[in-house]
Amino acid sequence: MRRIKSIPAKGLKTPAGTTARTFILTFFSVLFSTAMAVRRFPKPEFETNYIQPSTQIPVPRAELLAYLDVFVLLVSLSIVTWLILKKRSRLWVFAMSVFSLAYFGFYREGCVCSIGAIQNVSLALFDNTFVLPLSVLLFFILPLVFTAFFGRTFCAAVCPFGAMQDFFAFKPQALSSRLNTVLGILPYLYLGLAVLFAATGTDFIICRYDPFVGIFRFNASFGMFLFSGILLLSGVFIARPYCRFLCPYGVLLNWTSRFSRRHLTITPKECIQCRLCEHSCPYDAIEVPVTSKSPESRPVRVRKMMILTVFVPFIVLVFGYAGSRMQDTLAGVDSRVKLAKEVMALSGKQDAGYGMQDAGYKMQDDSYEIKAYKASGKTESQVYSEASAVVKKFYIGGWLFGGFIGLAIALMIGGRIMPVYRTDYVTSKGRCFSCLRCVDYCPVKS
Amino acid sequence: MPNRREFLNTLMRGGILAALGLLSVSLVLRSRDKNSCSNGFACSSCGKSQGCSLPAALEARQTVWQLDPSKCIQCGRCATNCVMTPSAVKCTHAYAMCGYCDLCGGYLKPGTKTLDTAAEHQLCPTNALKRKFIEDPFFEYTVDEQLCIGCGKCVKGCSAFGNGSLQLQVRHDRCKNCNECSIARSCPSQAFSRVPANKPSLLKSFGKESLEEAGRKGELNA
Amino acid sequence: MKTGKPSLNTIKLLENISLGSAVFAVVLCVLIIVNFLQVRRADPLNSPAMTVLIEKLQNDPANDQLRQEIRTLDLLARKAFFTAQWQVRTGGYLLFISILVLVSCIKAIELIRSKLPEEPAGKPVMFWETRILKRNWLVYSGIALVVLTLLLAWLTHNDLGNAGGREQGAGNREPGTVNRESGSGSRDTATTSPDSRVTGHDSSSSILHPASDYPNMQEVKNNFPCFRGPGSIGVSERTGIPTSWDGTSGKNVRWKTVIPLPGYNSPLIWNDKLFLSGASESKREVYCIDAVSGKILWTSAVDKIPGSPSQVPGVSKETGLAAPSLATEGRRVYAIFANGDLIALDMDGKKVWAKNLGMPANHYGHSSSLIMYRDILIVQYDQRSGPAVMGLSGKTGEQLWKTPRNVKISWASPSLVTIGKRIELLLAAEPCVASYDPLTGKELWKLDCISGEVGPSLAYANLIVFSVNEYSTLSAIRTGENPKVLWENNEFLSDVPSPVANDDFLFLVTSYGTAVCYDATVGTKYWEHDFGTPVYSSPMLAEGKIYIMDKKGLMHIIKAGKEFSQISQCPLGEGSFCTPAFTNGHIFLRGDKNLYCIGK
Amino acid sequence: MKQKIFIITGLVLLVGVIAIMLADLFSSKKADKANPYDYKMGELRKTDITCNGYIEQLTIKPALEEIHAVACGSGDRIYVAGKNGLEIYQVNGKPDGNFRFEGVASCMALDKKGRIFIGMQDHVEVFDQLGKPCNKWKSISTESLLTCIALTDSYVYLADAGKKIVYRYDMNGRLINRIGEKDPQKNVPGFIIPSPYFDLGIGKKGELWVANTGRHSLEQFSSDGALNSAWGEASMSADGFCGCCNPSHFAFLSDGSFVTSEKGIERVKIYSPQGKYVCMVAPPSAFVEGTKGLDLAVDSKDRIIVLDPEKKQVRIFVKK
Repeated sequence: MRRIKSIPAKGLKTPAGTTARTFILTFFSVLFSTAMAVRRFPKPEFETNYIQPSTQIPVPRAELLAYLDVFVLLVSLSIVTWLILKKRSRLWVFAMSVFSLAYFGFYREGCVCSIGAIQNVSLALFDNTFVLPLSVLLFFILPLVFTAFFGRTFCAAVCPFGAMQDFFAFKPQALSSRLNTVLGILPYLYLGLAVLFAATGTDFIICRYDPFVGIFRFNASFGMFLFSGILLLSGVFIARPYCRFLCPYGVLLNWTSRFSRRHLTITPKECIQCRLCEHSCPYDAIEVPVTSKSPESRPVRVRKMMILTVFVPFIVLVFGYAGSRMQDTLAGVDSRVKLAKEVMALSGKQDAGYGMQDAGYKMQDDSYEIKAYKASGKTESQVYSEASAVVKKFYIGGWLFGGFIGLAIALMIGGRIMPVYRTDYVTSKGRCFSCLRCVDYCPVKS
Repeated sequence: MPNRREFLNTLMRGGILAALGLLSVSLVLRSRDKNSCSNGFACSSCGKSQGCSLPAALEARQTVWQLDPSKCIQCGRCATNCVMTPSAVKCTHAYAMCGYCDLCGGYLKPGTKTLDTAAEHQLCPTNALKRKFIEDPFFEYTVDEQLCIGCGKCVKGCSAFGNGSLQLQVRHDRCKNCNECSIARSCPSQAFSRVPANKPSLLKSFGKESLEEAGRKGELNA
Repeated sequence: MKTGKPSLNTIKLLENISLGSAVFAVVLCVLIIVNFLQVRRADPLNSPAMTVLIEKLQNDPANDQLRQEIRTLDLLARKAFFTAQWQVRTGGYLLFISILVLVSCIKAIELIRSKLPEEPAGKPVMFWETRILKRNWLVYSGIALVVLTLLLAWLTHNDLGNAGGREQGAGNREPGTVNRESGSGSRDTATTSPDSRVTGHDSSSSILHPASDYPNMQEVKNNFPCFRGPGSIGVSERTGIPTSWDGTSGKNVRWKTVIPLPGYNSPLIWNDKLFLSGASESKREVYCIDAVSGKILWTSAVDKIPGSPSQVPGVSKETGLAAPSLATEGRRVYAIFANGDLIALDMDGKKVWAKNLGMPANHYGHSSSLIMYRDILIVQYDQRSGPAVMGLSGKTGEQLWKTPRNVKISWASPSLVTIGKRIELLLAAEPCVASYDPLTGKELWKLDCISGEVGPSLAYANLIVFSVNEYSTLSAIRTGENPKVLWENNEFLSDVPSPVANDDFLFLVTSYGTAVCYDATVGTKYWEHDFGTPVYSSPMLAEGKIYIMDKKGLMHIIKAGKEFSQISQCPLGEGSFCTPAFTNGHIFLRGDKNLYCIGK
Repeated sequence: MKQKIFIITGLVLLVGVIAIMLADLFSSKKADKANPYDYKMGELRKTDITCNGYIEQLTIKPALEEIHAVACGSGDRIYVAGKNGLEIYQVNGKPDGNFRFEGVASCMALDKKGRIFIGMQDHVEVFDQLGKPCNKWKSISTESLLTCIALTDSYVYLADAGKKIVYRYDMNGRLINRIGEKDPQKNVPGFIIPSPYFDLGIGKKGELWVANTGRHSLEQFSSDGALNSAWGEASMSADGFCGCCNPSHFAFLSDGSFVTSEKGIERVKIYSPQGKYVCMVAPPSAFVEGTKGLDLAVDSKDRIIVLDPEKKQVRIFVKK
């Protein structure tokens, strides 16, 4: 329950200490720069004993509760990690995922979330007027820290998105390796775009296309529901489609998890090569034993590696260039650039502006953007220079974004040149969500 | 071989953790910096308030969305673009600014001759603005939040013809405080911003304080 | 495992439940979607029926039955609105519950079944083959990504890139940096601001390589595309215009170039190219001159035009054979001559199209200049037989529209002005000032207020059009839906030079050399001043100064203010009939023989 | 086979999701349709341009930071007062002097001797033509907000929007009486001033008129506070006063006709001495939307001087 606090209209103080934490909600002092224009004026003098009601201003969710969320995150991360690494019980992990879905999903309504926190962090890095609450920073950092030690236990049962999709993986199908590879590029693109748009202050696209937030809130636009519906439906056949092929946070977790200290193993002891687990993973994250030698001889591999290494800067540059060419398309998402285009279209309409601006007539059917622009008193060139600053940012951002994608692809290729040798069935440390399905299949118990 | 791999792994892990640590330390330090600059409403006491570009929000760690009525142009998108239905933005009445007029520009349709509560005279599409007789010639207007959809029609009427006491505000008991407000994204006048959670309102007002201030000045002059 | 049968039964039961809830969920989905579509199609709060009823009531306020009807409808509408919301909400909850049931049933089935071990898969995966395959696919998709990106960039480049470029350009451009700040005048920086070059934003060069069919407002304003500047109203927004020079001593003269053939047409400028024409009885030529160096870049002979009459038109000495000024929109340049030859040349002087409009029946010689609206070339052809105004496609010369005019011969030139929301084409000829839609040629309004052999073109500012002619009257016409004459005066009248106006004043120069200033709105005369020399060139208003060139080539520069205040007088050294053209920091003047560039 | 169908279905849906995202993100379509809840103010602001009997003859652009009050002095010189200063213009709009003072002038009047009475929030200051302070009255009350000042030969009338009352002072700042207090016995209904606009004026016969804006009427009082007559009607159409509280300002023509100005639907109009609508001086389209406080003055040639605080201009209208 949220409390509703009232503002004393005529300076009457509300009884102090009615609640443990009393906000002094004086709205009078807010933004008095605007009030300068409003001339002060007393209210009418009533003769009947009418008491002027006070303006009700509801109080937002208490700040302390944000730290409760962090606490719950920490505890559930610990429990889930323990369940995965020590208890090795799929059923308990499942139970925890129900809890996470209930708490982070339906109770906290999907907001604050680690995935979205990427954007807050990147915006805070580039815009020092942006406030990054500590709780949001912790939501970003904690899962990564856990992953660095124990693998992606966050994905297993703490992330409400993962939990939601896990429930709907009714008929998971194994995807071919090339599909997995090609679709695997998507999260890098999503991450790159999300950081680019966040850092330029354009938009938070992860939140804009948050697939489940509408379900968590039981309230969203029709389009958002449709979006969630389609994603969940595809998740019936392609398990956890968002986590595997979209989630930008997954990229970070993937790379962190590769170097994790104690990752989940399929078997607690020695693998008996029974191959029961081979198809148990709905996420195609089990690596088969490789005992045969690579068909490529060592010198060939070394040469390929060398070529790749030499070509990495080139690849990065090519992608960077391609990204920079996208500057207009990318910047077109930004509202400031959109406004500039509209303003330009408008001045184009008054057209090739032969003659002078007229004074007496008013344009009637302006869009609201144009109306607001006119009301703001900004000049045309101000709008343009603002937009061109944004476009410039996107030019640099386009290079970085493209370079990042190029680097990611080069690294992925490099990873597939490296020699491999393993005798056991293991989980792919990067892609494994630690859901423990394979463990259930393993006949070896501790 | 495994040892070397192990070592590399540890090295990389260390690198990642160090990077994360550095990131958080720099961000925390930076925001602590902001904290120590008693920002927000204490801005004037900070001494360098003139050159400061930090928003008032920085004093508080948590922020919420709010719209600045002085920028609002009543485009109606608060009603249509909120992720919530009905919108979390509602008309809020700053009674202290209200003139209690009989002929209320926010309540009555333009051109209405008889000033009464008849349905055909009401501007509000959902009948959410209520009118109550107080005493001749004053009428009190209240907003029924259950019915209000935040369309801003009355706000436009009130600010054009009256004192502007009806204003749109984000109601924080309804607002989900999305990471990026979807109304803010489509707001044509950039009226939405993140404000400190402990000062969640941007209502404008003639204000008692400004009255007091003026009074004090008057005394000084006299 | 322990008891096969009961678990099988349970599975069956669970399967049935899940099937039921799935069907229920689908039905609910359909219902919700239908509800959504319904509300979307007819918003109950905005029903047109209501609007109609209320309008009716306003006309008939005493109708109580109508009033009752409105109230009922209003109640119904609001009920419908909130009911629809309630329906969606309830439906949503039910849907959620049914899906919850579905998921839990399936999970339960999985739980019971999961104890059953699965058969080990057939043959082991071919690790190395898939690995190499993966690698290749990565390479392919990487290449595809780059190609796709470039393709997208290229596809969207034209408009968006243009926009971005213009934004950058416009954003950084101080009112027109048409490149002459630097003496060297490196040509490729013409409109590219230094800033946009730093970012390597090559799309900004799209201004140099025009992509769209016609220029935008800013481009037009930055240039001098026709007689008397943008819109042909005698106003230029260029700045830093010289106020002192001497053509005889060469003081402040940057260059001077002999123009081979004579002509009274005035120069026009696009980026750093200057265009003018000249004609003798046997030859007609268009010249393009480099504004930086003064070199003639190309000369294009206007000949071999089908239908061009062989006889020389009878013209007066004071009109000549090449009186009409040219026009350009930055893609092509257009010229018309006294014998009706009309030609379009590209920016390099190559003929794009040409035609003859028929020898004009005009006893002094045709002198109405051309003007461009977007990519439409507008020709005022007020001759004795069949006077008309026409719009031709700049690209092909094809006639887009032609509007016959019921007027006498006119020597005035058309103007294009923004009035309210529309652009109007204004023409003057006995007996009227008339306005046309430049896109379609439709007549918008006309007002009878002028007579005689109309020579001066119109002036326009602040919604007021000014027309003047010798032996007629000076009229200020308030434009709008119902144009009307605000004030009239016939103390000073002009025969050749056109008037010019700003928001506050109207300036008029008579052909015998008296300059007069009137209040633009009420017509009070503020001052008059006699130069003592006749004036044929039209005055230009720039930077708050009026530039008046008399017939002897002396430029009188006067403050555009309520009091007469002469800033300077600058001799050219030869006679001039032509109107000056402006760029930032420079004036271009055509004398009888030479073309001058004034400025550093 | 079945597996393939599943995979393809899944993939198609997934690709669909991504396509929706991309299309939504990069589409350049107009973000929003028209506002379904639009309050079409433009219609109200439209007036029949033909009933416009006046044209703008002259525009003065004062240099003051804010302008609030205009008055007309001897020789039809125009006085403009605002924040921290006052400027004087000749009849043709030429500057003719200025001086500075501390404070925001909200209203102004000139007496026969040419002294300038300036109302500033809660008190009156008197200056001579050169800006030398002659007198400074005491603050009336902290709640006061003086919005109008008018002079007869021997009295000063002040309109106080804060206290919602009119005061009669003598020339030296001594309060004589208060006018317009609610008094059912004297049939005085009292002033309803819902917004800080409250004007008064001295008619051609020296009678006091006060704008009771909350009632949309102009009321005529005798100097001792008796209500003699009133006229005015609330209406959005041209013949009445719009909004919640209008007319915000008024002045008199030489024949005793009223010139009134309104906010909400910004317009300046003329009413006959009997209160019948005559014609429009300046239609809403002549002003920036949201302009409030169009102070008025009339000179001896019946030119109407309108102070436009939004455009920061003094605009002079003359009969066509």
